[in-house]
Amino acid sequence: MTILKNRLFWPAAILLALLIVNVFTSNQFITLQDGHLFGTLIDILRGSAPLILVSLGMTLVISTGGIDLSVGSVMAISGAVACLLIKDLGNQNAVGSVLLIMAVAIAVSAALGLWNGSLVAIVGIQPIIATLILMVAGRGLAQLITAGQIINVQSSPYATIATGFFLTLPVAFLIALAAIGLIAVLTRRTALGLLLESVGGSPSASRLAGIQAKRITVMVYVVSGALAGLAGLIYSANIKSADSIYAGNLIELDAILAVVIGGTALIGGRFSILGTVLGAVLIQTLQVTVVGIGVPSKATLLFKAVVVVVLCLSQSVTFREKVFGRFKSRPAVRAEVPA
Amino acid sequence: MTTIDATPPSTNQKAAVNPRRRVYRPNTKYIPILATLALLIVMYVSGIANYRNFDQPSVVVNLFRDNAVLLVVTVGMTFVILTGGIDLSVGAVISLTTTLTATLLQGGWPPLLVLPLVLLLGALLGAGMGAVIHYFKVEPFIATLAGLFLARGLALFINQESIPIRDKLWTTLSDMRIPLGEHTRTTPTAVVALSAVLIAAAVLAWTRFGRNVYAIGGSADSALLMGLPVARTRIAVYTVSGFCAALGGVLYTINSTSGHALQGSGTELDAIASCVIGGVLLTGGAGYVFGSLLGVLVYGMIGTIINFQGDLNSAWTRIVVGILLFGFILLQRLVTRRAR
Amino acid sequence: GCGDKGDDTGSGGGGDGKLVLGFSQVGAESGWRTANTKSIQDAATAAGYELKFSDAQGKQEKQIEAIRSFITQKVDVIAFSPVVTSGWDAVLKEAKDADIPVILTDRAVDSQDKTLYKTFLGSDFVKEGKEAGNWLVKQYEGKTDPVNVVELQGTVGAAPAIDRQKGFAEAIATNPNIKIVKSQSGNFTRAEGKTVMEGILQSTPKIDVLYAHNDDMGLGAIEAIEAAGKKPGTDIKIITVDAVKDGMTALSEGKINFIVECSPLLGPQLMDLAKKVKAGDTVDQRILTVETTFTQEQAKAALPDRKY
Amino acid sequence: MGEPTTKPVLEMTGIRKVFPGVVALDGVDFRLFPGEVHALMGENGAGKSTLIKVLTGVYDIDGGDILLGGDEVHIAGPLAAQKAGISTVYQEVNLCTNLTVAENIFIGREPRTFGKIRWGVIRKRAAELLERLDLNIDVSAPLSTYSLAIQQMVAIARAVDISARVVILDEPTSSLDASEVEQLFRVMRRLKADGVAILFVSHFLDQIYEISDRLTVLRNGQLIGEYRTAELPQVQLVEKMIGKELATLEGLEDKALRSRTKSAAAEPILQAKGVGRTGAIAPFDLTIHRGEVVGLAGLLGSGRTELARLLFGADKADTGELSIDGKPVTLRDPQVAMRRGIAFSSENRRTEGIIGDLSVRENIILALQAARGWTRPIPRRKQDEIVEKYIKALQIRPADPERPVRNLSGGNQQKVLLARWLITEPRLLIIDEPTRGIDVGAKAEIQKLVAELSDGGMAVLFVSAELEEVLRLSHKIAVLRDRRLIEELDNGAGVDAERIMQTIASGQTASGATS
Ligand SMILES: Nc1ncnc2c1ncn2[C@@H]1O[C@H](COP(=O)(O)OP(=O)(O)OP(=O)(O)O)[C@@H](O)[C@H]1O
Ligand SMILES: Nc1ncnc2c1ncn2[C@@H]1O[C@H](COP(=O)(O)OP(=O)(O)OP(=O)(O)O)[C@@H](O)[C@H]1O
Ligand SMILES: [Mg+2]
Ligand SMILES: [Mg+2]
Repeated sequence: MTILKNRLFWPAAILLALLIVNVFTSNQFITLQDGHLFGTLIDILRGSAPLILVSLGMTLVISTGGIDLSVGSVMAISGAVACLLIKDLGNQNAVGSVLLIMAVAIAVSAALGLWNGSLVAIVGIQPIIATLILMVAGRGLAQLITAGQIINVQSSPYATIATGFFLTLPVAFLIALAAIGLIAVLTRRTALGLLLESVGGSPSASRLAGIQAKRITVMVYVVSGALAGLAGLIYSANIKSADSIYAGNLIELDAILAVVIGGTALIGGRFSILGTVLGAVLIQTLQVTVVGIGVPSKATLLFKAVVVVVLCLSQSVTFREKVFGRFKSRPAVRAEVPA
Repeated sequence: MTTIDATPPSTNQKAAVNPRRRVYRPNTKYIPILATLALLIVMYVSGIANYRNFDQPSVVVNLFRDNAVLLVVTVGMTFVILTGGIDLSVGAVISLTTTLTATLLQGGWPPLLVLPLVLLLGALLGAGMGAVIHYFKVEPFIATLAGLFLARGLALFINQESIPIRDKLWTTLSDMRIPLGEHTRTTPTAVVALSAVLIAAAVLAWTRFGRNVYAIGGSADSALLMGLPVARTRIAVYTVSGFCAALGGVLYTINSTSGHALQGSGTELDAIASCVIGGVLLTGGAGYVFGSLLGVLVYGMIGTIINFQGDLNSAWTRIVVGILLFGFILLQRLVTRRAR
Repeated sequence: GCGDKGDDTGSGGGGDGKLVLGFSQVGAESGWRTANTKSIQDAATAAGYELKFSDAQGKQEKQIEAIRSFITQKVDVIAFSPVVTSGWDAVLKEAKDADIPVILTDRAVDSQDKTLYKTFLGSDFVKEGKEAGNWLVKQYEGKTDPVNVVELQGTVGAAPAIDRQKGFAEAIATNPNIKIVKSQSGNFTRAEGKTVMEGILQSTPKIDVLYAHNDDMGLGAIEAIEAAGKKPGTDIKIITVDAVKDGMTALSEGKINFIVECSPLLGPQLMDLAKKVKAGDTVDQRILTVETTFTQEQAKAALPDRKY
Repeated sequence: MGEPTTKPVLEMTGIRKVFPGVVALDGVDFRLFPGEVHALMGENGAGKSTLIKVLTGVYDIDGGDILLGGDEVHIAGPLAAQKAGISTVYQEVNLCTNLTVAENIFIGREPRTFGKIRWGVIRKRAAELLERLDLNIDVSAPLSTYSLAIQQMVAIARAVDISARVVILDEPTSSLDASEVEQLFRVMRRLKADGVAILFVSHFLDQIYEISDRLTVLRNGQLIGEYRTAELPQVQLVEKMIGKELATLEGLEDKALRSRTKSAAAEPILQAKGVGRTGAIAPFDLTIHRGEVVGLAGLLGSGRTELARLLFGADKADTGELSIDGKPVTLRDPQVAMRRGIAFSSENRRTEGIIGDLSVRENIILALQAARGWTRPIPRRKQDEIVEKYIKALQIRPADPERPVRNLSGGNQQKVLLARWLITEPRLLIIDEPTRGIDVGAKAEIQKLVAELSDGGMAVLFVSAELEEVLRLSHKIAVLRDRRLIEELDNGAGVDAERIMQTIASGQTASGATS
């Protein structure tokens, strides 16, 4: 009974249902092949890594009552920077150089996050507009970096972060796991989580409680930028090329959706890391399921709409009460107020 | 209340100039709007200074014509945002409206039936989302995102292709020009859009519904405890937004005499951005439709300047849009902060 | 009956007597498109024209806005690649009333009034789909085994996606053995091409042929096929459209079997036409771009001079 | 004050309301007669506000009946309640601060012609209405520009202007000072004479005895009884409310604390010289020593809150110099003040105090945690220890540290706030209306606590609308008038409420000449 009341029960149930559908539609749901795990489930885990990363950052931003629309553009920039640098390497397979380049790309992304954070916290621009600026201009920057073309790289260490396997598990998923762990520790083992929730819950009360909301806000956007950058690397490593136009296109919407499904309110305050991860995996699974059961492309959006409707209704306490509550005993019917 | 005599405080109330009266300040609530307007004019003037033919009246006229759809949608969005909500479905409702209108007209339905039908559909969709948001306490973001998927999904399901409209009424409206001056004419779409702004402004300023919108945006809990019709109002704003989006869709079909399931995609973000640029607070409760109008015009002006510039490739187009937007917002902040 | 505006159109836009061409591009949705833009910009410079370029970011309303802006700016010639086929009558009429000739590039419009534009320069998406289908039909001529085809569509609702699907379907209808078993949108992108192909590989037991609406999705799919332990081009035959450099490389490496070209290099042809229509010369209503198809051998030969 | 002869206008029987984990109301009966003022009494968390919210349909009831004018009714919500003739001021000021004062009074029932709101009429009538409450403010300014006390008056104005048969006032006087309370009572008496039934909640026993005819006592969600005010001595009332012998409440005895002597030769902690802020408070000088309790006295809107905020850096001063421990500082930010050992608890607990979503524990440790920085979390065990200690010391109920603070009763939220600042062990504690909405027992505890802390060396700046409280606790009293500090008095013999009111009254000429 208490499980049923948990906010995350219904998303989890829908995720499970979708996974079960996939067990039937796929040739291999999960098997061991070429020394690593393989199958639809693994595809889902691997494919959801970028979205998980972006959604993690988004969760923190949203918990302060903000929003970050620029994540997609940051992904594009990060991938473009990395591919541009890797392409010019003498030996594209030099692990050290590739790692260094990835660090540079993430640093660039973090700097972009710093820009966002400063606009929000110091200049005082509403987050949606502050990050919209980078959303628009950032993609232009990415296109400028790649000259509007797709930059191909042939670097196996780079490709590994997206397509490689370690201990039979996909590296991309392991990276996502590490990020989840890091963010969880960062927010729940320190006091950061509390301070974030407090800033999101009531900025004015937080200020009077002596919380340095500005510093925290800036930090959150930096983290979001860095995570988006990492997601951009995985995205581009997956196709071994930098696609400045489509990388991260519309991912902000999916990320926000994942956060909301995970039980974090858009107005800020309480947030749930686990919920967000669940939301992100759910969205990815939905994507895969659409292909798996062969929903015709023109009906894909309708199918998604139905799932999202079911999801948001099932998460609504009042809806459940109204639909299932009829079976509960209710107090005797009372007359209406005389007008 | 046994010790203190209440006389002293009441005596000073009768003083000629009430000493307790708060310091009078000029009407600060209009400063953001005035600042935005001033900056818009600065933008326009610098356009004239820099570009050939920018001083043509058609530049201004086209600003309203080209942004008629966005303007109408933004008006609806303003209502929603003022209550502290958000409506992501507007772009998709445009898609659905244009597709449906074009399909029905192609199928030979009478235009005077199609028009109210699609408008009603938009309003109903909005009302449905509003009801879900209010009664089931679903986040507006997620409810209207589902609305987005649903509306665009339906549109694509009905017809993926771009459908021409050859109906007489539509083509007549599309070709119709309303003379404004010697060489300037405008279209009915622009007139409809401007009327929408005026009506919305009047509704927000002078009707109970309008004031309830602001109250809910200020604090929905308080509004409820004050005995305001929160449910009705909240559903109504999403209905208004859905209606406006459908009206925007109709204007779209008139503007382009065609319908297509991808038309209007991304309009939601433009509309939200326009509201916010115009000084409407996303948290609700503060802002004006005229602000949103200015927001749309700023957006349009940026586009116009880029078109006149004419030597930017796609990458630079985006960057320059970003820079102009940034410059504008920054100046707006500085001006309003000074003035306060 | 709109009024008679355009009393001073003769003066042209440019103060220095250069021909002014207003070009409204669909957007920058692919490398193909960027190459197209670049070709036009370069050709304009080479021809000494002043180019007013505008990017519509895939939105019809922006394109209409740009064309109106060109009219206000009094350019000499307007050219544009329409985002969608219908809905241009009104704005084209405005251009006509202002006496500005219009050239369509790359994509057609379905206007009934053919006098609204001077000419249409570009490829025919339906024809591209047909070429792809015809090649496939020829490959399996005389064989009786069923052929399972997977189709990776472009963006749902986009004109090239619809037409390439249509043309292909028409062509393969001649052979009932060839069946499309899965058809999903990969949004014209590499990443989605890859993820969608991953899913299809997992859920479809036997795939003989992959038809992708552009090279990028095909290239993404190749990654997925390789990851699944299959050989692209051999285990699964691959047909794509566009012939950008990366695609041609894969074709020459044997990972793709056939590419239908869709050339973005319209610039020189466009400048030529612009000059003609400005001068009032008559031009053909329909001018096809010089395009071809490539097999693996042809690709090897053509690859060294491929610029985009 | 006649015995009700008519039938009750409102009758509630066997009302039960359960929140997850708490039975807020358990079989409560309540009657309200026309033309009476009926006080609802009980400790913090007894269920008073809940009973009111049940009555106005904010909460659904889990059991019991409500009869209005003899008919059984189901009230769906505040709107329905208003239509049924019940007009309410809820405990936390529930107005829309983004709207103007006038609008807050009239929203939902604006006078209109052809659907168009008549703004001129609204402004005029609002001004008149507030005038009757002796409040002279610009009604077309947003409500947010006014202090909480004014907002409370506006809420009252709204409620009494709605023509209703039942008027409910849940702690309307919690931050009003004597004269405003007097105005309110005048209005209440008039309503009463018109046959309106008034339900009144207050923790000030004096007020209860002054205005109410009958009273109902609740304890722990249960009905203790209904009494005629005149027949129930104060001592017995308190006993019924807290369920204990009065002996444990010696702190209630007036003047128990004030004879304390200030430790001599205490060094100053904070010195303000000419500190001020345009539009808020005129430049003032003030010195606060170690172990000293400085009280701020003044009327509504006299600038007490504004003064306190400047000393914490909640607002930035634009003139003057401030030094702490003799060293000059600029308080750009509350953080700076906190680092110097200053703490400030705002009068506006709902928007500037509690963070509703967070638990009691999190709210309590928040300031301490902020001071330590996010990298040094307070170990959970330590948190639990501190929180448990203060829940006990301040009698926070329910004593569940993991409950969201939003679900606590108003008085208990106030205690949580107080705890938040006490645990930071500040050297100067600035508390603005700390006893707002706190019941008699707890108030005495808090006063005792303040006295103890100052004995232990902590300096306290104490702001309260209740003059007696200021007098009882302070060593020194700063008197404000019209946003100007007009006098500093050492609290000793000869200083009493009358003397201070005189200062305020006579200050009129002084400020009239200088301003
Ligand atoms: N929304 C809620 N959810 C859960 N518990 C609640 C809620 N509202 C009130 N309570 C609980 O119900 C009890 C009664 O609270 P109520 O607010 O009625 O007290 P009160 O008598 O008004 O106290 P005070 O004098 O402090 O205002 C308290 O224990 C409180 O914690
Ligand atoms: N006529 C007025 N009377 C009282 N306050 C006013 C008046 N006009 C404006 N105000 C506002 O009310 C506030 C009064 O200041 P402040 O809150 O410091 O006073 P206070 O003495 O603490 O009174 P309160 O008991 O209301 O808290 C200021 O924010 C001021 O803007
Ligand atoms: Mg209460
Ligand atoms: Mg105060």
